[in-house]
Amino acid sequence: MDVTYYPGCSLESSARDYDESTRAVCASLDIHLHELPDWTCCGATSAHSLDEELAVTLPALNLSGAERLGNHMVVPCPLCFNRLKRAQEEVKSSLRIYDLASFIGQAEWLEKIRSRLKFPLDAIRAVCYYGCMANRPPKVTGSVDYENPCDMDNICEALGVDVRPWSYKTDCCGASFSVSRKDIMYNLVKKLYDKALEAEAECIVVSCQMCQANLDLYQKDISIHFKGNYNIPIFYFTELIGLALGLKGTTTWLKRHMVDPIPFLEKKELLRQ
Amino acid sequence: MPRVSGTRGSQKRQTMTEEFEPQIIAFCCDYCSYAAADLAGSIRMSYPSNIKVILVPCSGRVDPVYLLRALEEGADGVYVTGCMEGDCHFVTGNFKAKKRVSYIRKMLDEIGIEQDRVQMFNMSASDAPEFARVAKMMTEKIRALGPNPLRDR
Amino acid sequence: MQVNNDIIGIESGFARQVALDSGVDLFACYQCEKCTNGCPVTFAMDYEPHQIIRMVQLGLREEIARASTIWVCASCETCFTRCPQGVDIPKLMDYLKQLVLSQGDKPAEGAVAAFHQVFLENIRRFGRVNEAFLMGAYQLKSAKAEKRIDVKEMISNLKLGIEMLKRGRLGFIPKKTGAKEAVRKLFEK
Amino acid sequence: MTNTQTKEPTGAVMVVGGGIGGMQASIDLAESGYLVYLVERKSSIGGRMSQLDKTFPTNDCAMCMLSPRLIGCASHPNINIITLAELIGLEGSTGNLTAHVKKYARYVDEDKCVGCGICAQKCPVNVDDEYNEGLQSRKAIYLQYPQAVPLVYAIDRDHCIYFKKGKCRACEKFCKTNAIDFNQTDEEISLKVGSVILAPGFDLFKAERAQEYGYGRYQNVVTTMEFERFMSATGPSDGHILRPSDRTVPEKVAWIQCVGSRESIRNGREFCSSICCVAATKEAVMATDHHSGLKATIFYIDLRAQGKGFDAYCERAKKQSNVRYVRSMISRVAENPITKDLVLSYQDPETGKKREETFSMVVLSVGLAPSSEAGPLAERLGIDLNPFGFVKTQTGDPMSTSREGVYVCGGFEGPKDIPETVTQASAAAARATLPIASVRGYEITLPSLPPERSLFMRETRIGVFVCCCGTNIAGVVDVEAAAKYARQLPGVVLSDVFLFACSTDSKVRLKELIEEHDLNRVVIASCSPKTHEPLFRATLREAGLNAYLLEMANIRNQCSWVHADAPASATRKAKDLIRMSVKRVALQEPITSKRVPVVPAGLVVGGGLAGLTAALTLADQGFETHVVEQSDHLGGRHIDSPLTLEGFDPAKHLRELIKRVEKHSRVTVHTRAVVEGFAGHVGSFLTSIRKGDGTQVSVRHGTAIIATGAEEYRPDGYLYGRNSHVITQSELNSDIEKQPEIVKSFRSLVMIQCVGSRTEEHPYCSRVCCSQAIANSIRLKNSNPDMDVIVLYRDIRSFGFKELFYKEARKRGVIFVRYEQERPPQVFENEGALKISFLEPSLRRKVILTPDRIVLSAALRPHSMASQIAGIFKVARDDQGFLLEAHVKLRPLDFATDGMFLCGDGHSPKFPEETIAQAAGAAGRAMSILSKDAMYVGPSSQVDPDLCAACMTCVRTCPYHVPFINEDGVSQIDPARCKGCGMCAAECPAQAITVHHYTSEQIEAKIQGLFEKEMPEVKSA
Ligand SMILES: Cc1cc2nc3c(=O)[nH]c(=O)nc-3n(C[C@H](O)[C@H](O)[C@H](O)COP(=O)(O)OP(=O)(O)OC[C@H]3O[C@@H](n4cnc5c(N)ncnc54)[C@H](O)[C@@H]3O)c2cc1C
Ligand SMILES: Cc1cc2nc3c(=O)[nH]c(=O)nc-3n(C[C@H](O)[C@H](O)[C@H](O)COP(=O)(O)OP(=O)(O)OC[C@H]3O[C@@H](n4cnc5c(N)ncnc54)[C@H](O)[C@@H]3O)c2cc1C
Ligand code: SF4
Ligand code: SF4
Ligand code: SF4
Ligand code: SF4
Ligand code: SF4
Ligand code: SF4
Ligand code: SF4
Ligand code: SF4
Repeated sequence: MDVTYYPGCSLESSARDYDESTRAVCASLDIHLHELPDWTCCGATSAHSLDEELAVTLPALNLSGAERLGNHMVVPCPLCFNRLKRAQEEVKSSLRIYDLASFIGQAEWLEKIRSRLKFPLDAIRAVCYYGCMANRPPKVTGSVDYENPCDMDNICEALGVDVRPWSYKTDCCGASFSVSRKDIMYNLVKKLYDKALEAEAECIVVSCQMCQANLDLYQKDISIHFKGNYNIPIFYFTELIGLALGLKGTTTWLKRHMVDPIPFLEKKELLRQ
Repeated sequence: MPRVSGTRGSQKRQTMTEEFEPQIIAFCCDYCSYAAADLAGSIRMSYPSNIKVILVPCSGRVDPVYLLRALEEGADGVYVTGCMEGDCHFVTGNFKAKKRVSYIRKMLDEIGIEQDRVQMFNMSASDAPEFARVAKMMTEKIRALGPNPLRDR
Repeated sequence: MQVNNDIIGIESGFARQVALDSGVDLFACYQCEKCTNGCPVTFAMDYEPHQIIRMVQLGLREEIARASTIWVCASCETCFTRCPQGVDIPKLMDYLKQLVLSQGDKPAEGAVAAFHQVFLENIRRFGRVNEAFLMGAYQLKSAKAEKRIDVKEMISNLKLGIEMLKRGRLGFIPKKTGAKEAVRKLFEK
Repeated sequence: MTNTQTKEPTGAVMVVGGGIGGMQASIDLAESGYLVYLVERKSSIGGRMSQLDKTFPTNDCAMCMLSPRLIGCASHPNINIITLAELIGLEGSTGNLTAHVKKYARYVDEDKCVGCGICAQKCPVNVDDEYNEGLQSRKAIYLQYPQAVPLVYAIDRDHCIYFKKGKCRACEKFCKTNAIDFNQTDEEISLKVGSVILAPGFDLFKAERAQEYGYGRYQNVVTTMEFERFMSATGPSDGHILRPSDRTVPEKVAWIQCVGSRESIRNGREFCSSICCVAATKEAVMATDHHSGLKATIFYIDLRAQGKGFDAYCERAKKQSNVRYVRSMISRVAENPITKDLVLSYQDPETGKKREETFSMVVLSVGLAPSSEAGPLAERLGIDLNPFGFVKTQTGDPMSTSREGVYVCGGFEGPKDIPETVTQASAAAARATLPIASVRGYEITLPSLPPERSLFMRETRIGVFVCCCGTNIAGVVDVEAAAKYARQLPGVVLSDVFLFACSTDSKVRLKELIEEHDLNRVVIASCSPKTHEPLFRATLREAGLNAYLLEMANIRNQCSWVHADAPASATRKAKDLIRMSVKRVALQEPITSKRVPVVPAGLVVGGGLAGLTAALTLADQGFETHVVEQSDHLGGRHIDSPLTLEGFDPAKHLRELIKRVEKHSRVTVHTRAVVEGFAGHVGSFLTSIRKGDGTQVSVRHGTAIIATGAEEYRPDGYLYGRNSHVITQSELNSDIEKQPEIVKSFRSLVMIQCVGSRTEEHPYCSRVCCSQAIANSIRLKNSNPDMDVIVLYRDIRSFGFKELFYKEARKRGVIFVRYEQERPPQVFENEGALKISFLEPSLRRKVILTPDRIVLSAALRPHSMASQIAGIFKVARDDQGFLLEAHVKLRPLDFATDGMFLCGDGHSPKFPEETIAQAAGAAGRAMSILSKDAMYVGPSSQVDPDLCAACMTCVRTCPYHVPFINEDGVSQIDPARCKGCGMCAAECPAQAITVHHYTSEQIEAKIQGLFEKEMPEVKSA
């Protein structure tokens, strides 16, 4: 299947692991990603905060590009996804836009994942964390189960992961404050850690590079700040697919994490490469 | 164990050491408690067979004389059941009944008969469990008290 | 309660103006507090989301301009998703931020405002955001906004930057997009 | 169409839906002489109310109140209950309709099934039991609930494995009456009716749709309806409230209100469901009652307790049951996945700070929606619905649908509680029979009965019949032995055993045996007299015996079913019970119902909206009607009121009513008239009226309706009467009317709600003033959009569809600010200026305004003349002076005195559509008496004048004030008014009172019977 791929700015730098794993996973599932040529930034929170016009025109620029290509568009970054969907409403574009997790969460790919499963991840107890932007507000995202999205849960279950129910799938991690008001972000992320542990999860699976950044990059600082001792690996769901399907490069992606997941995976005897 | 029921004469011979099966009369009002008793049946609850129900239009119909008559005839216990307080179909019948029962209880006490042989309960038409509970409780209580002393007069 | 804190008179024209300009149906609000009860960042707010609405309804424009809430709102869309009356609070918050800046008022949260400004500037220059550049520019701008340099913060950011660099998660050279010019045009309008 | 119009109409009515609404309408119709087809989609009637545990605001048991209605419908000769059926089409015109009904196969023969339940015990299939909201399972062959009417099982075709796989038929094998009939097919029948009443009730909002609350995901999040089942003794946990996750008693339970109501984000849910605030209160109170340690919290937006007595009910919940009300809408429910506890965040009302609290269980107050079957039904019938799927009606005629000849009542017309439903049901019955009044009595059949045989000088010949009820009795009790034993008892000449005593063939046999053996007393030892006595009484009567010569020994419900584990003692007890009954029946006497002729005329006191509506309803149905109005004009206080929120013009409507009343040949109006004297009993009252000109008239009538209305309270405080700029809503009305320019020039105006309502001394809600404020504020905004209009309220009670107008007012910029009772707004003058200060609760800051007007929403108080009327008619009033109905829930239109009815604001404050419905309903109730030539009164009590000591005990005891001391100086009881409760007899020190059919001799015979000496000895089984 051919789809247009809009990576978004972070996937070029802080979220390279997400980008690389996405490309590898899609390739292995016969999803052909065509990166949108000359894509530009979606404007993110800052545009709509300060300039409502830019908040539409920036993503709209990309929409018109994608429309020319004709294929459905897949967006790994939920923030970009959200901005693109909003712009779509304004400019009335008919493009089908998916966020990556709900794209891969479709029955077709789940089936493929199950059939190509090499190393089931039964030993992992995890919670899936979706963050705000892939689902909210449902009017914009078109999400049906917006309070309890299940795409990642379904994917992880297909991989064999012991997915824990928890109520905090779409709680905010304070993405937009990771720079300017760290204190806020720290509070929000700490709560997520605590609730994940309460649900007896050992790691958190995410589909958003902002979430990953907040939960992973700052985990040490947050531990220090709250005098805690968190050591919770934060995986992209694509990385877990890589792990379970035995895709090349998985370890490389995982090595980019700040909270080193390698010892955790070793303990679970899940590092096969 | 051969046992004869229905004749006062033979029951007289019963001693306390034998297992004593009390005879208990329950006066149930037409609107709530009789329906609760019926419902206990519909949902197949179980309670001791010692309870014999006499239907009255309203718990307020129960003349104190009936309570005494029951004891005199040989009942080991007797109780009245009515609608929940405030729910009486005839407005005040259950209050009247309550007053009379407590009057009889006092009287019994004065002549040296255990007042717990006569009691009053309230229950709604859907409260089958309460009917069964009361039936069990009364049976146990009266069994513990032993036969009605009036029977041996 | 302080006497000088009393609200003397109300100005309903303000609310009507805000509703009209922002397109937010703020009169629909019946003050049920559902927004506030679900908002993840109330702990950092000086006014809660439902209070902001009420303040707009009562026309307390100066106090709103000084409120940090409008900057601290994380745009998480929780309130809008669940509000029984469909009041788009994050949109209202955005509108109020823009109102503050357009009036030339000093934003209550200088750092937040600075970040957004630097971010947009970054897009204007490169078409895409480069996180390394962004961080640097932000440090400068926020220091200016807050009129002080948070040395500790700078060091910790630097440390993190280096760690990320080591793991290949930070690139110094922004990738080029061919649409840079088109983006720049959007900014000029 | 002309030929159908000239054709004589049909005196039958079809009622669709067998909930409390449908049942009430059916009974009223049948009692008024019309044939009723009661069509119910499910396998039995009863509706939602059958699922409830207790009901607000009296906490009466729902089943206690429902059972008499169920049995009333089942045993009424003029009510034809058609279950598992749907109305699929309707042809013709009003008066001459043909209704096409699809009757789904039950696969159980209704005439043969005796409800023994053996089939269900044997059926291998478990199905979610919808009666228990899926919290329990039932079988594929099932009875909807234990007290179901008809008490006949049904096979659920969708789940029965015989229908799915062609094998099983276990039920058929075990059914002793051969009632199972797999050959039944769905059929279509056509019925001729004059009109149709729709009462298909409501469904509930699907709680899963409010995803944020996690219903369906979290085990301990349940709906209010599920909670009702938990509390019910027949529910899934036998009346214990247990957490679904671990079946422990929850310590802390939270209710979340308005789930799926009052919101614009989920489609079609903008209205308020009206009943859930008080329903949740009831559940919270009952829950704390069940488990004393349980802590209940209700999270809400506005507490909507606008019904009669509801505010006091909520106050009691707070004070006596410690129910905590928190005005803060919960955003989401989070679950601890390990403990399954639930975490809620809310604004602590004490501190104004957000806090988290953990609860063991959360109950969602889900909103009401029209029955899912109702939409398609309306479409098939071509009836207009409102945007939410409820039937569209007009304020002036709230029982009529858009199609002539089709009427509506209950939950399908809009969210309603039980009294509102019952009221509207009676009203719909009155309305639906208007077009067919000329053929009243044509369709009903009166059975022809043989003359009763005299008992004079005849020996007592008792027949005892012991029923096996299949194996229900015979499986436990040795029925043969019991029958044999019975034969030896004194007076018994025959005893026999029936497999099913109530089956059609048994009834025939019973009649034969009575005649053959010349029996004159009968004991049936079977099930409960509550369900089967009417049937056996009818059988006796058909056999030429008086119906009161029957006694039932309840050896099933109160013996075999409850002593199944002890068959020997069950048999012993069965014999005891039979012996007791035999002893009693020997003393039973034939009782002839007393015939009381009915005067076919009605009296209506009060000539307002209620009185005029009631009078016209009666007169249009052909009854002479007298209206007594104390003032010099008809129309009441609504005669110059402005348009209502819904756009109804009360003044115009009233003028039309007055015109019709004045022209009507059967209505006599007495204005400037007061009632001076009143005597008599139901069917025959005599009232004397003093007219304005001093003349006096006496009126004979069969029923009376009191409709004395209410008045606006003259406020005391808020500078009312001292500053001319402080006015009431009624005064604002007239200012808007008379000086629009001045009103338009106001810059700001503040309204204060609940003035004189909901206080310590007047703890009731005046119901209409919130809407009045909303209507007036919209009018003000219309005239001048720049005017600041502020409404200071305690709870906005725009229940039902009025919620939409609340929103409209907000959207027009009206600002609504809440105040607490403890901190009312302060109105004062400062340098000549009128000022008001109040606390804005969201910001917790004081606001001081200088408005042009302050408008007080003053309470409604009972009419000042009402007390005089209540005194003369000896009808009760509540402690606020409003007229008091016989039963708040089930007899909202009747006074405790038979033949007396009430309606309008005099009963409690009301909207015009409610007043109209209640007035028509009261008239409908009156008609069920007036339409008869005579009433027959059953057994009553009687005083023996020779024994009576005139001690007045009975006079004081009787709750209905029946006994009186007559000219002979002794007590006398009017059999037409006595209800036969026997309370007087129990108190009478002279033992002068006989309660017929419950005489002391009869009751004592039963006692003695249990201990009888002369009775034969019985060997143990
Ligand atoms: C949780 C809860 C608690 C409540 N507590 C109280 C309380 O304490 N006090 C109180 O006053 N009220 C209470 N109510 C409200 C009360 O239940 C309603 O007022 C009442 O049941 C309405 O009666 P109804 O006859 O209009 O409708 P229903 O009771 O719904 O009956 C409708 C009947 O019509 C049948 N039907 C539906 N569609 C068709 C069709 N197409 N053809 C044929 N038949 C059809 C249905 O099967 C049903 O039998 C409560 C409601 C809820 C949800
Ligand atoms: C102050 C107030 C404000 C209201 N405002 C609104 C509103 O804004 N919108 C709305 O929809 N509804 C409103 N209502 C409700 C509306 O008035 C009622 O729905 C309707 O008018 C009630 O009609 P009624 O016949 O019961 O009472 P009324 O219209 O009051 O008629 C009662 C009649 O009985 C007569 N009467 C009283 N005592 C005796 C006696 N002893 N003998 C003979 N005759 C007697 C009276 O003179 C009067 O004519 C209001 C009601 C009140 C009291
Ligand atoms: S949730 Fe909506 S209606 Fe409720 S207070 Fe917030 S904005 Fe107002
Ligand atoms: S969008 Fe802003 S105000 Fe709304 S919940 Fe999120 S952070 Fe709070
Ligand atoms: S009679 Fe037959 S069909 Fe009816 S309940 Fe008994 S076994 Fe079932
Ligand atoms: S045939 Fe159907 S209803 Fe009868 S027992 Fe079998 S499954 Fe149950
Ligand atoms: S306000 Fe209305 S919808 Fe909400 S809970 Fe109360 S009665 Fe129900
Ligand atoms: S009369 Fe007999 S067969 Fe009929 S229900 Fe009663 S006990 Fe059963
Ligand atoms: S203003 Fe009137 S209707 Fe509203 S709550 Fe108060 S008394 Fe009730
Ligand atoms: S039997 Fe009851 S209703 Fe009749 S007179 Fe006596 S107390 Fe009154």
